[in-house]
Amino acid sequence: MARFTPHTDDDVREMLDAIGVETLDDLFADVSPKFQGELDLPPALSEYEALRDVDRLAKENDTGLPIFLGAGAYDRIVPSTVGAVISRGEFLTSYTPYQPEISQGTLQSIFEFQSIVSELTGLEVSNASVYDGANAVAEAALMTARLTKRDPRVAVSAGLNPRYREVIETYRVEVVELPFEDGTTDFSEVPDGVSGVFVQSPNFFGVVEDIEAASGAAHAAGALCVAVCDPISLAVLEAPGNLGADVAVGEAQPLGMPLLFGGPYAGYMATDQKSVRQLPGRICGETVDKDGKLAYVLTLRGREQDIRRAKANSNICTNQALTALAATVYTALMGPEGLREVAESSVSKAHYLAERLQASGFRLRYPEAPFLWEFVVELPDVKKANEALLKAGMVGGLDLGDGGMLVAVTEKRTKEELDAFVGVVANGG
Amino acid sequence: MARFTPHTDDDVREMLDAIGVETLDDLFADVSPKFQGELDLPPALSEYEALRDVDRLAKENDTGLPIFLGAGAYDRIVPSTVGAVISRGEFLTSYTPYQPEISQGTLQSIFEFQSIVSELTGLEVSNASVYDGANAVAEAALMTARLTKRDPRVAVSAGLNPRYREVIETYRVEVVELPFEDGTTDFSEVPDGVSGVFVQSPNFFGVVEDIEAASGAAHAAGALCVAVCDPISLAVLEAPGNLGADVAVGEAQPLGMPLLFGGPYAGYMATDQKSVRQLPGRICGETVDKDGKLAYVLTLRGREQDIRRAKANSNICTNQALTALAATVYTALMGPEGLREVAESSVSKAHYLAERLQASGFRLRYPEAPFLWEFVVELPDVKKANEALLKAGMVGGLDLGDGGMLVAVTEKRTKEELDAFVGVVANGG
Amino acid sequence: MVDNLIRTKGREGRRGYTLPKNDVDGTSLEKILPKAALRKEKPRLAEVDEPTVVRHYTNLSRQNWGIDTNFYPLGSCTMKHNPRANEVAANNPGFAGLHPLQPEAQAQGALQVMHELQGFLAEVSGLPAVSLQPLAGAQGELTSILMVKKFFEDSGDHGRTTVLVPSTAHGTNPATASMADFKAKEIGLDEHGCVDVDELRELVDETTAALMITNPNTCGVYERNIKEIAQVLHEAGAFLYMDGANMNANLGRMRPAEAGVDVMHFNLHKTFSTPHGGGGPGCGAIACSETLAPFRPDPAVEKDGETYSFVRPAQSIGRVAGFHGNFGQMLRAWNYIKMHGPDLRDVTDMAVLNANYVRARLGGTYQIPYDELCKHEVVVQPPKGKKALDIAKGLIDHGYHPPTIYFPLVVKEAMLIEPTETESKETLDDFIGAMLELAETTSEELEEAPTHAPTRRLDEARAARQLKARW
Amino acid sequence: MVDNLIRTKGREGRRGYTLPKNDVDGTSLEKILPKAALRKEKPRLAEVDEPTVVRHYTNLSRQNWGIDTNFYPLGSCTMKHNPRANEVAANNPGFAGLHPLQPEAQAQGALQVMHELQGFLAEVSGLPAVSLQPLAGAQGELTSILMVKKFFEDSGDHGRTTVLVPSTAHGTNPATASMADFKAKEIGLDEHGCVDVDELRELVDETTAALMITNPNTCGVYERNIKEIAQVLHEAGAFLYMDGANMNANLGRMRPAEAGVDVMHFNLHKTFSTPHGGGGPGCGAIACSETLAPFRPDPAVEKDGETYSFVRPAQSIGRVAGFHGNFGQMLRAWNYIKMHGPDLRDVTDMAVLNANYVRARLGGTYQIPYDELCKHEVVVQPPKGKKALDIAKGLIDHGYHPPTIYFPLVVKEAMLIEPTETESKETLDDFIGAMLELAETTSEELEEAPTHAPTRRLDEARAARQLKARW
Repeated sequence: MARFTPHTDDDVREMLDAIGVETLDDLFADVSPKFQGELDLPPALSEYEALRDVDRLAKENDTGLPIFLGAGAYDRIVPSTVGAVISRGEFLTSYTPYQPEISQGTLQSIFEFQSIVSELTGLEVSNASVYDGANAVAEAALMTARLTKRDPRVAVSAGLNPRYREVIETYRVEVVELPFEDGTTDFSEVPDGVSGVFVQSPNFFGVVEDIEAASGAAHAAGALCVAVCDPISLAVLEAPGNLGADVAVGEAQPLGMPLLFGGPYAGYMATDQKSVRQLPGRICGETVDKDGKLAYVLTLRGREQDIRRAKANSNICTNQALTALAATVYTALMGPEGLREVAESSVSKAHYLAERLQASGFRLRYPEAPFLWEFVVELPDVKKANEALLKAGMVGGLDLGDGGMLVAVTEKRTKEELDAFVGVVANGG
Repeated sequence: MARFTPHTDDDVREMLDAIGVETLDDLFADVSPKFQGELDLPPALSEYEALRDVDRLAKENDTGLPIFLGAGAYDRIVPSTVGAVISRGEFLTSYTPYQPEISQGTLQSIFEFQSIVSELTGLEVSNASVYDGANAVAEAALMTARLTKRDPRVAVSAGLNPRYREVIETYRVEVVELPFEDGTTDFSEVPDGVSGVFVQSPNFFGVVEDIEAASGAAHAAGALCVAVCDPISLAVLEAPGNLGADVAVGEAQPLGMPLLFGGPYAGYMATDQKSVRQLPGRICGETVDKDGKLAYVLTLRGREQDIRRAKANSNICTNQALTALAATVYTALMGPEGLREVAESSVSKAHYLAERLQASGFRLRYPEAPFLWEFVVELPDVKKANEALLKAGMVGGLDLGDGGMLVAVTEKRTKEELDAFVGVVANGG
Repeated sequence: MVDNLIRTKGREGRRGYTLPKNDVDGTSLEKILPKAALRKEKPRLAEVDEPTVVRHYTNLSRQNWGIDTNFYPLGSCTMKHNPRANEVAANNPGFAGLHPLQPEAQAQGALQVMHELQGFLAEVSGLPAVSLQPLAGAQGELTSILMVKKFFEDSGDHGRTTVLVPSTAHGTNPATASMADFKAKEIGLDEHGCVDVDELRELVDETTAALMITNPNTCGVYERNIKEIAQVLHEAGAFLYMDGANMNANLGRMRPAEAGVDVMHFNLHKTFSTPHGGGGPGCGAIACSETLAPFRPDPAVEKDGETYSFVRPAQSIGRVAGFHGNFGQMLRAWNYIKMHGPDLRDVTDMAVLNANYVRARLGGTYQIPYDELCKHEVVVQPPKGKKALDIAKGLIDHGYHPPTIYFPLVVKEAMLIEPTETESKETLDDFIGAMLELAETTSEELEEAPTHAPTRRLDEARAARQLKARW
Repeated sequence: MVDNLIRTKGREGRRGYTLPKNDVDGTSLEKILPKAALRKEKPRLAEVDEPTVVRHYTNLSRQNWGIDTNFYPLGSCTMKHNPRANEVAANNPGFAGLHPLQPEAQAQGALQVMHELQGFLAEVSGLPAVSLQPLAGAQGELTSILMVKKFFEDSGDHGRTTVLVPSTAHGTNPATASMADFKAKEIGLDEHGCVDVDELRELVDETTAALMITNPNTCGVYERNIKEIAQVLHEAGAFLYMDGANMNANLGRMRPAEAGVDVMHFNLHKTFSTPHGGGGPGCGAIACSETLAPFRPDPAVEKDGETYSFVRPAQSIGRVAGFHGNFGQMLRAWNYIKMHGPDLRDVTDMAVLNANYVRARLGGTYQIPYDELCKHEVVVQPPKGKKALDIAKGLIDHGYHPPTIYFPLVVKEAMLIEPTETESKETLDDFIGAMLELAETTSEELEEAPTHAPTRRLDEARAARQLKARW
């Protein structure tokens, strides 16, 4: 018998009797074609044995080392409190808050998440999270088409994370490419008829882009400007909403989510009030109950697939409530000053590393471009360098395949680790 | 400023004003002698740095290996659910349930723990846990003196865990020694005037003792019989209460507590109804509230130090509520059949190992004595064997210092591990 | 009216977390960037201490019900027990600390988990190829339909413009079809609540790309003609997609491939016990035939000798996620399946037993629109004159999370009850008792419910009318 | 009247956990033991499934308040925030999986933690020697007094029969003295609520072994004559023991050694934030002078070069625990102290600030028997005609855990309020508001309280009269 079913033989007997059938097989009389065999799966393990396997396979991964990989997922500090809160059974084992009377915990936390996103982006409304950063970007592309009533066709540069671009394309949105030179995008010539212009800042190569230029160009072309921002950067950089962006999206992973080989993370999306009806996904709003008590509820449901079906903005229904909660708790712990400190410490350390590398004779690919905590360094053999780094107990940067290594430095890295990195690379690693 | 204090400078100022003093120093005007310096402690670390140190030191311990050590603490399976339940903030961060209206969670769990102990021991009442097995033994020794109105003087044999005996002696109880031969205690001659006779079963060397003989002898001498039992063994062995024991005590660690280098664990104590007023520590009882609703409360408080002060049964106040809860959850998950299976699997594996060792030419110290999951094997060089075992990735048994190794085998050990143990030892390890 | 938001609990200058001191003398932002690029006003975020954070969110959680606290028979959501062993697995630092872009050689343990899980899902579905990448059930649907789309595009068959969707379908199905640039066309039901095969034969033609079927359907009824349906589609060159939301009714009893299904999605957070987390994250892995396998998202995991690697399927639709998918949920589902092995069939058996027991006991008092064998869930209607909404809110006062209501749309005042296999007969008996009692409760009384919940009924219209979605 | 015990939720044959299959063919119990030794009736334990266990204990927890849910100003208990970082530390498998009898060479990490913690406690107390072994505060007291006892016994000074205990002392103090075979003799207070030095001079003689002092005392008042007290005792050849329950008022502001204390205990679960867990486990580490160091329990940890080892102090009183003490609590306290370093003084400063703020704001409405500077806690008395018990229960309805009541015994209707340093001014203001409101509430109304808690007031007499302490 399976592990988590309470049924004793007597239970089964009594229930079959109440139903009026003889055997469990009878409950499947209407099933055709029936599967008659036994599933060819490994024999059932006890919890203890299964978790021993988890331990064994975990050791097959290289973890616990200083990580210099970024490119969309960052090795940042996750406070212990985050895990403690999100593992509370009431958060962990509840469903989408369709019954608000017994779901105020989830609902208020979503409301707080939306508020944080609005504050960071400088835009008026936010939804209750989308799957991840890449999907937030793709949903934003579709949203620009709905809002401009144009075909989904967006202008992006090489500065947009290529994985985000791939998801845009999967979502059947046409992509036209903007020129990208010396680490930044040239927005001077936005092609006609595009529904949206994307600007990622800091961009894939870590460089801060000119959102104001992007939004100016987009608006001149009758298109919308979508800014793609690392939420940590918004603690120190001007909010995209204040720079003319119509939509801001991004990946919330840096806000308290472990790397976990790529997920679950959470996307975020924000826009201005007048565009709210074109936002996909859930929105949580404030209201009152019968006694006048303040409470929260999912609202503007008319946009959603369960009401509008084929005419919905998106098929998104399940959201990332638990990871959004992680971001909410993380942000509460950090506060505006903590977020700023995370950003500043990362900037300081990344620039220290870049300087040390330059002092050791390596060239930055974009030496003039202003970067935050990620940069491209040119190395004679990136693959070899990464192998040497691993041997020295470090996970190197992303091999761009063209002689460049995209290096990310977070607040977690110590001077000792940065110096060791330089040492390995300088010794021909 | 310390890590967990919310006070801003403004808060401090406003509060000092309300108090009517100028500075924080003024709050300590009455303190003499004042400590004027700075505490010579290492500089404050952030949470992240402190936990990195924890990781670093954890690696200095040899863990994650098959363990053949027992001698009072056992490497048993702890279901994941146990940790999840006891880490709930409401259990973790509450105090002794002095305010029953808002402490029914802790109170009912204590009531359930008492019930489990009563069921396993076959005795009528149990307290809400004492510090650990050793202290339960020592408290029982004192209890026999109060109940018999004799001086605290108890008869024990070498079969009693020597650490338990040491704690008895620390508690200023006189110990007289019973003969111990071929692995069991000879109860035929209990010295006059002792207040208690102790029988540990299975005893320190793993052998099942004759509790009935012990209680018969104790009662004949006007003393009380205290049985010391591993709670897992009580799933398969006759309850001490049914064999004449007046008090049963022991270590609850095998019921779902991690080894954690020796603690926190939890002791248990049970006795018959007529002796309840001589039990030390907390007792939780059933009652009703003002509306007639069933509820639980700490009761018979008149025995305790906060009421009786110098005349209390013991100075015990803080109990082991959280570890008792672990035992309660563990026992609920296992049920009587699960406990039996733990016991039977351990017995089966221990005997397999003992047979393989004998087949390899090693002698058991007590070849005729019936043991459960722990036994003494004679080896040419125990120290060398343990070193070889560690080298082979195993933690060997307890070196008794006289050519004997006390080997414990739990349900966690696999055939592969047992065979590997024999292999190392047989190869002159 | 005061709110209780975290922001109200702070004061300027409070900090909830201490970071390590920056131990290098790198540069500052002012030196890197022009002033215009820098933030001028600090975001109005909470400034609170750690104790306040813990207390705030602990108390928020206590406003919630979950499977851990209450019976939660929410139809079509499979609110089964979430084993804590899965959480232990997902928190293992050897996985939690793994960066998604670490070279494959550094992540062999993670790749093995994914490869094994692919195999498990292939075995359960009977379909040979799997992608774990979709991040939720709805995205699994979309991935499946995009694969169908690309199949026809790559075949040069540009006339396949329609996807058929039964009237019982989840709202995501038609929305998915639209997102993939198909026209969704609704198809009706026969007297059993199943897809009407005769209507199907009429509707299917050379413009049909696929039918999206849910089996058992959202009335909890097994689509008994599924094999015939598949034949009709296949003869017309179209595909049968199966919405696997209800796979908890099929494990070891029915394999979609054998019924003719070409592509399907799983909800790991339903069938395989990964926690719902208040609405996510999930994982919407898909399985498909050899024909559709080349169209799977990038990447899939392959094994060569003892080495695991990522590969891009030849005609891949591309990526649907930034990285490899919700790996944490894969790890949980993998662990769950390993704890069951072939006993997965018992999961389905007990889920179906529980649902039929509820059906048998509620029948007579509640109306059962399709009163024959149901599978893992059952749709019922309140006694005449009673509203599903009122019964639902009444259940809250009895300590039960309400079933799904007003869905499926084809049943008036529908209440879709899915007990799942992890609930005991006693729990069902108590729930049934409450349902029967509510059937006798006056509508006036019911309209007041809930009275014992953290809030009473909400003014939902106000939330939309006076939208306030941030502090 | 039905109970809700776990046993009522089971049915014979249910199982909540699956064990690995036994993979050896060892023997069976029947072959080893005579039938009489084997259990005849299976214990009447719950037979339940895992989902039921999770739901049962989750819901039980929700009947509890903790620091995580409510302000908990329980005097003399130091209910400060329990950082989750400590829990992460204690759950590290590199410690959790360590057997206490593994040879020292296999446990160097654990021994280093213990050695460093010994050093930290020595620094905080100013006393050179530490034992971490006592398992709770009460056992720390007993250990200290047993050390005093053995000192005199080993010195051949058998006339030391008395231990002096102030009337304000915790009940554990006189109980401890008795357990160590001393006669406890009470000593009175001066007008500040402090030990009466004149009376002390009269009482102390060659039969005096020690005075047990709590500083600040249980009225929250600093024992301003402590140095003189120590001198009086030392001149008579007796020791000064300090109950360290209130060390949260002293960190970095006062070191017991400098006041003449010879031996003291700490409550790691009070001062150093290890969780109280509903009443334990704790850790009652002790610190002492060089004179008493040889009497410490076995073992202490020493460092020789880079190697840590256990040693038995030369004249040790023996063991007070089965193994080395509650190592998990040591790990937490060590982690906590490392996160503070010399900033520990801020902990004390804010704790004392909070308590004095409450004192200042409640004064006037509540009576403050010793209305001068208090330390980390303050004792107040309700307005005339009101009972401490009623105010306490009224606080529950306001969402506050009551303070300690009817203790210290020397103050009638005492309410001992200890806010701790981890509470914000806003929380204190709200609590003070509730206290002031309750002062105005009629006694009739108060007697009904609590009405918003999981239960109303209990019939405590019935529990004792009709003792039922098991299912």
